[in-house]
Amino acid sequence: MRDFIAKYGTALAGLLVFVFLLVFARNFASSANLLNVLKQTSFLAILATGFTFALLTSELDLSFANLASLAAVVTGGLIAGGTFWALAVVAGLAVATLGGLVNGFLVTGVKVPSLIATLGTAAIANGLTFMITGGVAFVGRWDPMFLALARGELFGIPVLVVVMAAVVLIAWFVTRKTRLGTHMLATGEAQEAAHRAGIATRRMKLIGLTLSGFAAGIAAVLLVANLSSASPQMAGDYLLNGIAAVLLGMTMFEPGRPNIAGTFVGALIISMLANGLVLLGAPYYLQDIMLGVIVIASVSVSASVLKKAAFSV
Amino acid sequence: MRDFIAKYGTALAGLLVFVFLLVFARNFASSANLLNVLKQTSFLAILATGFTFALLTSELDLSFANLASLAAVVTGGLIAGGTFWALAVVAGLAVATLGGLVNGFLVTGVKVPSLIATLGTAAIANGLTFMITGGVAFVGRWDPMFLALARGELFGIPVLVVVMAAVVLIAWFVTRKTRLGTHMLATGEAQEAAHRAGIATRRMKLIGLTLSGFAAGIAAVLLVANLSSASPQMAGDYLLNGIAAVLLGMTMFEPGRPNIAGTFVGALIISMLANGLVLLGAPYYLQDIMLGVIVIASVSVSASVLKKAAFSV
Amino acid sequence: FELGVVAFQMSSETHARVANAVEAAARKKGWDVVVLNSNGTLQTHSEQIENLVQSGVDGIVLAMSKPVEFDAQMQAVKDAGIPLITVMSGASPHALFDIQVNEYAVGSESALYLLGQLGYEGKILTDRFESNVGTRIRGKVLDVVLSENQAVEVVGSHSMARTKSWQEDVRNGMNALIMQNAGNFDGIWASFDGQAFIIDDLLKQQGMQKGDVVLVSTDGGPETFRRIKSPDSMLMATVAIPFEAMGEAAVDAMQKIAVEGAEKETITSGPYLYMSADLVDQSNVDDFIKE
Amino acid sequence: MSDILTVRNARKSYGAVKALRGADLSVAAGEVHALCGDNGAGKSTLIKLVSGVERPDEGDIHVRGEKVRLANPHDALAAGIATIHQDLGLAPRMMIYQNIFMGSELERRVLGIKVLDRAAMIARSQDFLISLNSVMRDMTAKVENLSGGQRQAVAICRALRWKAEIIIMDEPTAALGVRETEEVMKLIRRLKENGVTVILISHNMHDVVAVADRVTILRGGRTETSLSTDGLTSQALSERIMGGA
Amino acid sequence: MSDILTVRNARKSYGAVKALRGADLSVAAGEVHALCGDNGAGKSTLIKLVSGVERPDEGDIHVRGEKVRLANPHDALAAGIATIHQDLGLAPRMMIYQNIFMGSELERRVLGIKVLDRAAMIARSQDFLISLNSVMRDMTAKVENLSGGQRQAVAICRALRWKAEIIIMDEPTAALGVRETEEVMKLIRRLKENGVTVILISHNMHDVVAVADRVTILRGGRTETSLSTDGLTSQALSERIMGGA
Ligand SMILES: Nc1ncnc2c1ncn2[C@@H]1O[C@H](COP(=O)(O)OP(=O)(O)OP(=O)(O)O)[C@@H](O)[C@H]1O
Ligand SMILES: Nc1ncnc2c1ncn2[C@@H]1O[C@H](COP(=O)(O)OP(=O)(O)OP(=O)(O)O)[C@@H](O)[C@H]1O
Ligand SMILES: [Mg+2]
Ligand SMILES: [Mg+2]
Repeated sequence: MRDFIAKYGTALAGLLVFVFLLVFARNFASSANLLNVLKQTSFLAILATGFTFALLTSELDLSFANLASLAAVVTGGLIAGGTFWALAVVAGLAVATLGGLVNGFLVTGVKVPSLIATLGTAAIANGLTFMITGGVAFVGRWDPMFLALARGELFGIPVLVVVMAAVVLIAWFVTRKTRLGTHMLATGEAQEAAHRAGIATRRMKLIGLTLSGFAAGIAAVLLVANLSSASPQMAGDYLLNGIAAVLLGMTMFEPGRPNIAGTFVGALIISMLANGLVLLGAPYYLQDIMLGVIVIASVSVSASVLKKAAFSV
Repeated sequence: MRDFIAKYGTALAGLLVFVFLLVFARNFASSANLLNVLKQTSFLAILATGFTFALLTSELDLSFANLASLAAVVTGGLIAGGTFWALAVVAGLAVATLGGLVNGFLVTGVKVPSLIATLGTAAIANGLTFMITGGVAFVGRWDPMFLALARGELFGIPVLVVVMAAVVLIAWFVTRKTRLGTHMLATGEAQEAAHRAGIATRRMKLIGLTLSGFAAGIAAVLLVANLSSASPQMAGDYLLNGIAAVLLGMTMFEPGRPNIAGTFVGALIISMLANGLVLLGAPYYLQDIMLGVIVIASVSVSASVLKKAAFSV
Repeated sequence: FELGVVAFQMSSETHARVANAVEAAARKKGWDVVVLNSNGTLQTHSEQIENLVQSGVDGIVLAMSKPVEFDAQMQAVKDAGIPLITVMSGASPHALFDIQVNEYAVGSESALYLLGQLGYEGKILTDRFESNVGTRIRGKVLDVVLSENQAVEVVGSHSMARTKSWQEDVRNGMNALIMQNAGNFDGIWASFDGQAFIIDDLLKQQGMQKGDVVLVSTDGGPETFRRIKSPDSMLMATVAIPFEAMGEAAVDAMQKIAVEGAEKETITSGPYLYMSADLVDQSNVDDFIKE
Repeated sequence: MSDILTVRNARKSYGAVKALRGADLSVAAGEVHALCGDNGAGKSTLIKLVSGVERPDEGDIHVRGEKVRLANPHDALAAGIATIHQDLGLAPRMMIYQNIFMGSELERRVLGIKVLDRAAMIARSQDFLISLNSVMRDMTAKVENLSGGQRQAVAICRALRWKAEIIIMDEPTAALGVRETEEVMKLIRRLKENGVTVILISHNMHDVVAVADRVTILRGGRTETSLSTDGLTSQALSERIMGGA
Repeated sequence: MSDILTVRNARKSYGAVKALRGADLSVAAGEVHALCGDNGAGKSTLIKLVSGVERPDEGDIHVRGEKVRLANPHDALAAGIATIHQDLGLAPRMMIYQNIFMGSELERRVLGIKVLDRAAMIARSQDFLISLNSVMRDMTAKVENLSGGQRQAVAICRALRWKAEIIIMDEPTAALGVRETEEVMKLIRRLKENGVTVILISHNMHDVVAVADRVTILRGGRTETSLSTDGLTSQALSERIMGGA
């Protein structure tokens, strides 16, 4: 029983909020709105999935939001400059992935602690977005094919939702079902032990941080397509929300350990709250307050039965 | 030698930057400007000192910047509403300290991981600042006695510098020379071992997080007095800079461990850069890029000689 | 009647002023109002518009929104049959109209006032903010004006690098410039009043008197007017943008069109409802100070 | 001799695992009492109850005849019980003297303010280690850089430092060399001479027979028996532990 | 017999501490070779060089007559050397079977994609543990919840898993009970029968004399001597280690 609450307490709290919104928030239950929530979750879920990979190897990535902003202005700038959209997308993905790779190199090669290395690359990426844009957004009415990346549908399901599902499922599969995932986990759980067991722990960390950058690139491209514009800091606010989603997730399913299923539910809870509170007509400042209260409260449920605070981030 | 670089590498890098600015930045070397840099350091140094206390007990505080903003609008709002300034100052300090205490209670009592608990209180504090202000700053011509808290001088030394020196020195003394500091350190280094040695580890964490809130209160009052205005999020950007200062500090003097001397030098490096780049006439985005580069570069110097990455945050 | 209001970034005082005015005016009419803050994040803004559409409000007002970026969302608003009015956002085919002052005109007013005070000759410092459309336009117009008046030289320039703790950023940056160029500048151009207040305080601490340097900026508001009038402030003039009046106008128009069923054309025929932004200096400041 | 410590019918489960299913322990004042049993028999768990690290699900603990509630390690230390745990006892990145004096740092007054007395702690740490015949000289070395046996010595010094009436050692010599093990055996005898009660957990039957007055044998979370070591050979004790039931 | 592993004149310093000052080791193929010495003599350090955890400052390592460079543990495992370290060998919050198969997980193919074979790993972990006479049944229990001896058993299984030609055990029985220690001794003999070379570090002279063919004694980072255990008593060996120089 304790075990059950420890594992599913946060998810249950999320379910309670969901039911509450179903009953009390006008229109929340409409299928259009629920689909909306899913679409809105996609950016956060993808970014947080990347962060989960980094954290799984016990490295923090504080740069993913700014790398996403950078990738966004690169993609947007190229498209605005007339580059064929597919090339621009590849460039955006490449920039973010390269950023992740640089993080990985700094951490595993130069041995800069990830907190510092990624704080540093975050600052650099932020400066670069302003250098590229001069603070002005790239906007335009772009190739419909490109915009369809975020606004289109595939077999009646929004592309955003399809991409999110693919990212989350593949990530889940890799972390839970493959040797790579196990090696990343072992690296994060006990680096020295993993190293002595012959696991290439540095490579695992490099992969974790690079995947975080790659995910930032995917989210960036979707953001640009969704808004048909790119501006500096456009993904900046996702930093804290992304971390919150992963931490919420760490209280579920595998308490104390970053895990993809938890991250996804965490992202879902955060978007659902943002949506539900608007439908409830709460003033904006109450939304922040409620978000804080609900996050703390739902984690309390599972935390209170975990004997030791099993979080060592 | 290795040991020397590991301990002083970052400080040396900071010194290099200092010399560079002395030579190339017009007016950087003027005593008025150097005093200015010190004054500008004060807010960051005080906030980061608080964060150092929390981190010393191995808990993160992501709420200190928003708690500072909240304390600022409480102080500013009360003064603008006609309350005697000293009372308003006490109220501001109390609000921030209470916020820290709530963090401490959530972490040690409810056992919510500090990253989540403080992210939650940060959101709540942010909502409250908007609730109090409606987004509009409190501005006005306030009691000169109050403004003197930030703008006055004591024996020819700016009050800001005096307050900062007092906070930093007391914090240094407590962490290095007292039993309390040793118990906080032991709690952070090896919680279970400290607990078994009879140390009240929970109380240490509570104290660490509360001190972080208290420091946020001091910084908030000084900020309000310095700007004679109070607005929501006015301390928001100090979050990442404060963390950066502490992390920079962790590469100095006691590598891998949060320490007050390092935090102070870290804060000094960050403010010196911001000031120097303006004097050099560098475009604003270079400030971020340079900060990132210098943070990474200086940490690399000491990290490269530390065999294992001794950072476990 | 239920009104949804989204301000792009409440921590920018001007956004908050518009949103607060809309809210106050709507409440006076007895409407329900939901006010949202997008925190300056594009995606959040788009989601909030979508969420408002889902919640089935009867009308939407957007403050400092972006018609090109949020084209899809604004279209969704229109498709849902919800009347949409934007404030200081730019024209959208999906909105009834945009309530606007002409930022280019605003920029030229303050720039020309500054140069006029200096006699088109001298040295100035500038404090800019590139991340906001309005302030950026003002800066560009200043540059155009300066390019035609080469006798005025910019000896130091600071750009806000922060969006949250910008106050300390401005104070530190401008303090450094003021000291670096002590006695070597005649005017300061600030991109918005919040910057000007901080600069004003810095100059005051240097022991300056009104008229020693010419400080101009843009936005307007009680504190600005008080300073313009005050003998110990360096602030000489601002261009007062009627944020409160714009908010009220949005509600009035919503009332006429959505409640009373009037045609949009009875309010304005084009995509804009222009309001006037007045240059305020000591000569007319008393007209703006309300008791 | 009167009992200084008794545990009656202690039960403790971790989830589905029943670590203790009714364990008893009676330790007389001034004796050296050994606790033996297979791996997983529950020895460390029983010790955790007595040292305040864990609370029993059921069962009473009496110290000097009085029933006590040991809510945390601090309570146990205050009741005069110091413990050397099998694991997790040290802070690896802290210095030797800091580890030895952890939780009971020495202070001196400077201008009326209490300040850590580093010099005194270093000097006294050195004394403690010399009494164990250790060759460590740099008291400011970090514990993570010590060899397995050196760490064990530091942990023993911490327990000595408390000047407790009851000292519990959970496999103190497991990592120790021949020479160092002999020193610990001597130390235990010395402690006994000074009237300290010692509870020793060990898998080394030679040591147990050599130093202990009585032995309590645990099996599967229950107390199997408690017997005197008078005339007991290590061989016989081994068989007692392995055979039984 | 030819030497399967030789170390010549190995030196290793940690800052000012000279852990090894010229240590030699020659291990013949198929023998059980014990490594003895005081705490801090350098035994674990020597083992770290051979297992690729640390690089020597000076000195050569030869495996099967060929000079090798063991840059990391993976190299050592690839060269057929598996090691049970004195510490840090396990991931406490991972499960028993995950620890045993760490770094060499079993996979199966599903639709052509390699997927972890959890069932097989659990079954084979169980087999390994049964062969050590361990009573642990739940292979998905977390290692942090195991008793000291149970952990040791898991570490031993990991090393067995590699099917290495040389298995190094750094104090494998330190935490083990009487019964479990006997099983490890049996296991070492069984390994030897199967042609595996075993290097054993132990402070228990009875065990060393009982199971080892040769003993190398380290003192102060240098090899003191290397001798056969034929006719050697544990008492004599103890004296050899303590006396000397
Ligand atoms: N925190 C825990 N969670 C779950 N099970 C535990 C925990 N601590 C101990 N156990 C289990 O309780 C039983 C007794 O463990 P204990 O550590 O007391 O044994 P022990 O007698 O000290 O053994 P050893 O001689 O190996 O040290 C073991 O089966 C162990 O797996
Ligand atoms: N990482 C390190 N940093 C500094 N000194 C070290 C380090 N590792 C080992 N030493 C020192 O090197 C010497 C040899 O240590 P080692 O662990 O090899 O001894 P050992 O023979 O295995 O002893 P034990 O029997 O206690 O396990 C010791 O004095 C130890 O303090
Ligand atoms: Mg035990
Ligand atoms: Mg060793």
